[in-house]
Amino acid sequence: MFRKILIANRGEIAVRILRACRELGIRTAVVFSEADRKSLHVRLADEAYLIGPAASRESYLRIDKIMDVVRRAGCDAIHPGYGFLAENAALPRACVEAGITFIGPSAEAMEALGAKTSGRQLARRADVPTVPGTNDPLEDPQHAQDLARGMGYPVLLKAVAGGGGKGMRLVTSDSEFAAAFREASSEALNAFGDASVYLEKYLDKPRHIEIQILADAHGRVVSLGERECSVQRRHQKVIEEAPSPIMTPELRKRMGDAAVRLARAGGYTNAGTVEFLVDTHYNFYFLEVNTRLQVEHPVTEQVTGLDLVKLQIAIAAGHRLPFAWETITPRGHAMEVRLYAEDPENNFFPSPGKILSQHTPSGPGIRVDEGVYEGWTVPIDYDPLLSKLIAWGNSREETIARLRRGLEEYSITGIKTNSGLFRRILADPDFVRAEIHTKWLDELLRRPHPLAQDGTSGEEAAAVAAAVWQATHNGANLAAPTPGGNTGVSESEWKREGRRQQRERLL
Amino acid sequence: MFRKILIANRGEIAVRILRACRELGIRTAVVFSEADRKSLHVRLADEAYLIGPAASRESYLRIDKIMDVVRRAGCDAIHPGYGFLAENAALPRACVEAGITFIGPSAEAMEALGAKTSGRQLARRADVPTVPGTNDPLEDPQHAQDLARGMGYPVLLKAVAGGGGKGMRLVTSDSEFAAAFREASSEALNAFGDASVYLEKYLDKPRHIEIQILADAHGRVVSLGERECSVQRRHQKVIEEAPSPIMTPELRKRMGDAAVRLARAGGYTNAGTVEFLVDTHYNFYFLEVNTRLQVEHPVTEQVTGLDLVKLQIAIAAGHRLPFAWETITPRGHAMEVRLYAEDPENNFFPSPGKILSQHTPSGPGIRVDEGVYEGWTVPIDYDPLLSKLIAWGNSREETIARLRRGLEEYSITGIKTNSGLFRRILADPDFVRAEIHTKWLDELLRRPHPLAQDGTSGEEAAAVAAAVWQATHNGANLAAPTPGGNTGVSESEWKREGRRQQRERLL
Amino acid sequence: MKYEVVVGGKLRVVELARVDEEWQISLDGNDLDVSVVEVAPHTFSVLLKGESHQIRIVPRPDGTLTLHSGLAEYHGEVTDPRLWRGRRHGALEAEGRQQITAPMPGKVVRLLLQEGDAVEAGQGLLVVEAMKMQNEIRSPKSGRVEKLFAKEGLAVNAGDVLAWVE
Amino acid sequence: MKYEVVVGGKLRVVELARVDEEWQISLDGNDLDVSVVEVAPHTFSVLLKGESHQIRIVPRPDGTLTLHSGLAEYHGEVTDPRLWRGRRHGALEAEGRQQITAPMPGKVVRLLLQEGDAVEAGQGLLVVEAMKMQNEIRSPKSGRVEKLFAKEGLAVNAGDVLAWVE
Repeated sequence: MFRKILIANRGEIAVRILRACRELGIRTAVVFSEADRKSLHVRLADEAYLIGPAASRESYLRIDKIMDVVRRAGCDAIHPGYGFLAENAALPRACVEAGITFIGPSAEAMEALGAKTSGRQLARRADVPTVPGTNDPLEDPQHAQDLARGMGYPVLLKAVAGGGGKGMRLVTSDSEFAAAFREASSEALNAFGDASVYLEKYLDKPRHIEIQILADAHGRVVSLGERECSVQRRHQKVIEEAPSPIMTPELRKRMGDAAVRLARAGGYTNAGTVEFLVDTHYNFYFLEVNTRLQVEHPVTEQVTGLDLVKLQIAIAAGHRLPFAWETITPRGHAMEVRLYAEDPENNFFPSPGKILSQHTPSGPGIRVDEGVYEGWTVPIDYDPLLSKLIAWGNSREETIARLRRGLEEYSITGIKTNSGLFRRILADPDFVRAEIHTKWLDELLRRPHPLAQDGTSGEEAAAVAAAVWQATHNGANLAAPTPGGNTGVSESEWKREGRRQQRERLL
Repeated sequence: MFRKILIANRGEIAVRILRACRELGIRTAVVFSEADRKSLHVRLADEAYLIGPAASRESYLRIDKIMDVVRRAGCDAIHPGYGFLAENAALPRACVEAGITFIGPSAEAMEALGAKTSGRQLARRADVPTVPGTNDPLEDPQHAQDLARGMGYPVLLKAVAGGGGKGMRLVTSDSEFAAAFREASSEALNAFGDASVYLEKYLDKPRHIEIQILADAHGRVVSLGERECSVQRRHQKVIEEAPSPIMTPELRKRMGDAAVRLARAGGYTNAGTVEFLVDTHYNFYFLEVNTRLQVEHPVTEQVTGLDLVKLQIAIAAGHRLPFAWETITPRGHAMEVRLYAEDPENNFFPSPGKILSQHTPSGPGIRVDEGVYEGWTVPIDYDPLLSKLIAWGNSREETIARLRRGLEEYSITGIKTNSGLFRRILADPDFVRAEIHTKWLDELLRRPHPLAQDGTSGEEAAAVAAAVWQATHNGANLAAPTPGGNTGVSESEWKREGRRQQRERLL
Repeated sequence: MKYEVVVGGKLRVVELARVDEEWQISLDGNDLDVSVVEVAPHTFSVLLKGESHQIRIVPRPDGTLTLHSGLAEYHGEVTDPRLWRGRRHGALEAEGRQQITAPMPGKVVRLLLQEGDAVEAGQGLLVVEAMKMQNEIRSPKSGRVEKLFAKEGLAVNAGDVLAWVE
Repeated sequence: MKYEVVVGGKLRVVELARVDEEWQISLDGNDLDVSVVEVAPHTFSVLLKGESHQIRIVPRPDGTLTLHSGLAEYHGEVTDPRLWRGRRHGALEAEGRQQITAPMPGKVVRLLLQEGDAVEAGQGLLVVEAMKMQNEIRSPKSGRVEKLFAKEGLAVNAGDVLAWVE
């Protein structure tokens, strides 16, 4: 087993990993930027090393600086977490050169499975269904239309060079095809300087369901079952759960087998996730492989009882996966919400700043993987993920009730969080019936949204509290209201705090 | 199901119960004393009613005031928690009169099983083994000695009227008996005005193992397995775990059957705990029944996945226990420590006061049932239990590692807690090997105890932090050191806070 | 102290008097059976006729408040009538000159319009980057960009004025 | 600022200088590679030659400190040499007149001795009730109860002087 592991990350995932190390009796070293001296991962680690200024490309993304700390601190392994360098094959390569263990797949497996196009090619070879379509550029409109007919409408035209919806057209019937092809090509040319487009079968109301796999260095690959992550805002997961409400033992077996086949085909080791889209007829299509630990790994942990980070470490240390794990069946139901420092009432604008007070829920069935604490200033420089609230229950119904209870108890002041969004989602009848798909949340958010209210006495209590708050906290501001009338708190402590931070960053 | 439940308690158990109610969609009303206006249970409840001054006998122990709130608030059930009125049969009686459901057993079952002597009589009738001995006073020394011989030495002589070790003698051989009988009798006469003594078999290094039972109103009684609670300081449990490390399926079945027989014999309904002593030969002896929810119920919840408070409510509402629960087997291992506001370094003196900062652990396998929050002042008037830290793991070893990790992260400043005691216990080789018994902790505490240290660099860091603390927090104090030299912090904020509280209490 | 409080669209007059450690409070002229204590910064425990509410107050950059109470949320605004100087409530804000302020600290990474340009309601004015996200700041009304204080590369704080639209 | 700090039985001299927001610190005359920040009240994050320590400081009624660092605990004491007036460390405390202070707030429920009575080291002087527990306060030395400030029924705060034993 390892003596000392370097955690090349920050925030909640760095804390998550160092908790596992501590329970295993392994020393932890972390790196931190100048913006993170007071961060929770620095407080909790055994060792912490400054590696540069706030900007990630000068600190958390600098492989040279990280390898330097590994040598200085005498670490024998690196855990990359997720994000930052976690899917950068240069890091496992640097580890091999330095004789350090990378806790994750080899650089080769990462490249073979992690890149979208090579991953899809491998999937086809491993007989794993992919979304029907052409990966290759289509030049002849008539040839393209023939292919579309063969595939059956609706189809998507997508720019080969593209992303972000540019050069993309949904075609629902043959008569629309020619015009759509012209538009997509010219938009692609304008946006990316490359007119080529390809075809993909359009899935209506698909679900995002992913399979967690573990593969040891001795040839054993196992599936730990699925997670449903269909609730997404602009392609970003916000709620995940296990098991999937639509899963049957038969479908779970087929999807698990496909994921294991793919991992084998790519020579994969350690923990990974194979993402699929599942259509309304329960057909599943390979999407991509995440060659690392996922943000949402806790829901799998809560229903299997396994500690995925400990298993990652054990696999990296060369241990064998005991066979029994292959037959693990989930117990109960788990669900996770991602708490971001952002304001759902105001375009989801980010909301960094000082956490003036924090009350975190606990009690039966509640787990919080947090990266923040009261009194800490959430920096402007990184991802706004603060914490994950995870609930477990005997049924999906009990799990939702616990999550609602947990959110009701969760209180952070000083910054805004998206917890109101979850209150809305968890109360939505579609969600409660599990009638969700990857575009469901964006549709929900387009609907008008009355603020949740609990009647007259709640309003009266709020009015009274607002007056007492004004009398005790905010009296000074109103002495000089600004002309525009909409910056009444311009001199509030929030603002002053912002200035102070800014000053600190400039120093 | 109930519409609104009154929780006749405070602290962590009131919070625990209202969490269950909230998840079930049942409104909660709580009562509070003048010392508890800012307590967590008042903050979190749907309704809260002041019932009197700080002293329990003028507030939490006043059945008349509680029944008055029940009527005023329109509650249809009362949950008593543990402590206070939980085992007072007058409360279920008052509920019957008022047409309110008491969430617990009937007054009759409470009296039949809860009182020590009637409980032991019932146990004998139900063929449940009790510690061999005579319940009746022994007057003739020779007759007593014959009985002792028959039982086999060692035996205990105990004062019938007594308690607290007065009039108690351990007799290890026949030759000591006559003198010990004289001494015990005369000590009992001096202490209690009653010379009568009785005999009990002395169990060497017994374990305290208890069975959690549930009984519905339709005649079904089930056992949810055992908890081991042998780690006790002066007969007060401080660590509990499930399953017991010495348990075998066969012993579990025998003890469970005995507990179920006893509950049936007493006409018991709702949740209850049958406590046993288990000797080194795995013989078990009935001790007493706790006719309520136990402090340590979470360890059973963590290994069974059940929510005992929700089950209590369902049973009280007349629901049937589904048969499947009878066959539940524990999964993994759970352990709980009780965090008290007390100072293990100073005679375990209580340590009420203001919580200046609090960081509560979370993450995989950690549950905290808490009754306190940062900024709150722990009142002088009640039990010092602050919170319970509960860990779950796949094995006892992983559970201990998680509990240690959780304690390491747990930080409360402003008051003292007994967390250092747990650090010591969890690191003790006897404890790790599960070689524990009811007197083990008292023995451990008599041994000299070097403070746990982590080497030079920890000492240097502590020295540096102490100097910075002095420079930033405590500078004023030293300007006028007191003559005795041992009250250097007499004017610190702790003291001032103490005065403020005192003032507040006097107002 | 007397305040006008708008919560959930209703205007209420709250009068406060401090009596020892407690607040005596009347609402629209009627004395309330209420106890208000601040249990954590900006978090109040309110017992109102027996009902327990926990109100968490989050000020918004536009000077109004979001009031959280368990799973419920309210928009609110408080005015001290003694200091009243023609302040108007939300509904009227889209008239006249609009001051565009930064909703969070960040860095101006792109200007989408120039001073003097015409602008539609909802059209992007500039982009502020914070927490790895690019956030388009939009015009609340149609009109003209009267003044543009923001410059590319400028670090801004929440509430800093970025532009005027008239 | 210069402090004498006893931690784990060893006397150390710590010298502090504030440079901007950071502390420059020397230990026994040697400059330290150290960063100290207070992350929560009375809780310090200390990075010392790469090692991260979280030190939580809890003052004791006798003026010494308990220093928690993860699972480790130290006894400590800090003296400011400028203010040094013959203060002595723990080992010597049982000599001379002993001031008996309340270890916690509570109520005096019973006096076990009277002024002038002889007392043994470890013998109970009085009982203070707090948190439903009766706590016997014992004499740290053998001698005589010189003065008894406590009375039955008196509410006391932590640190209040209860008696002198000489």
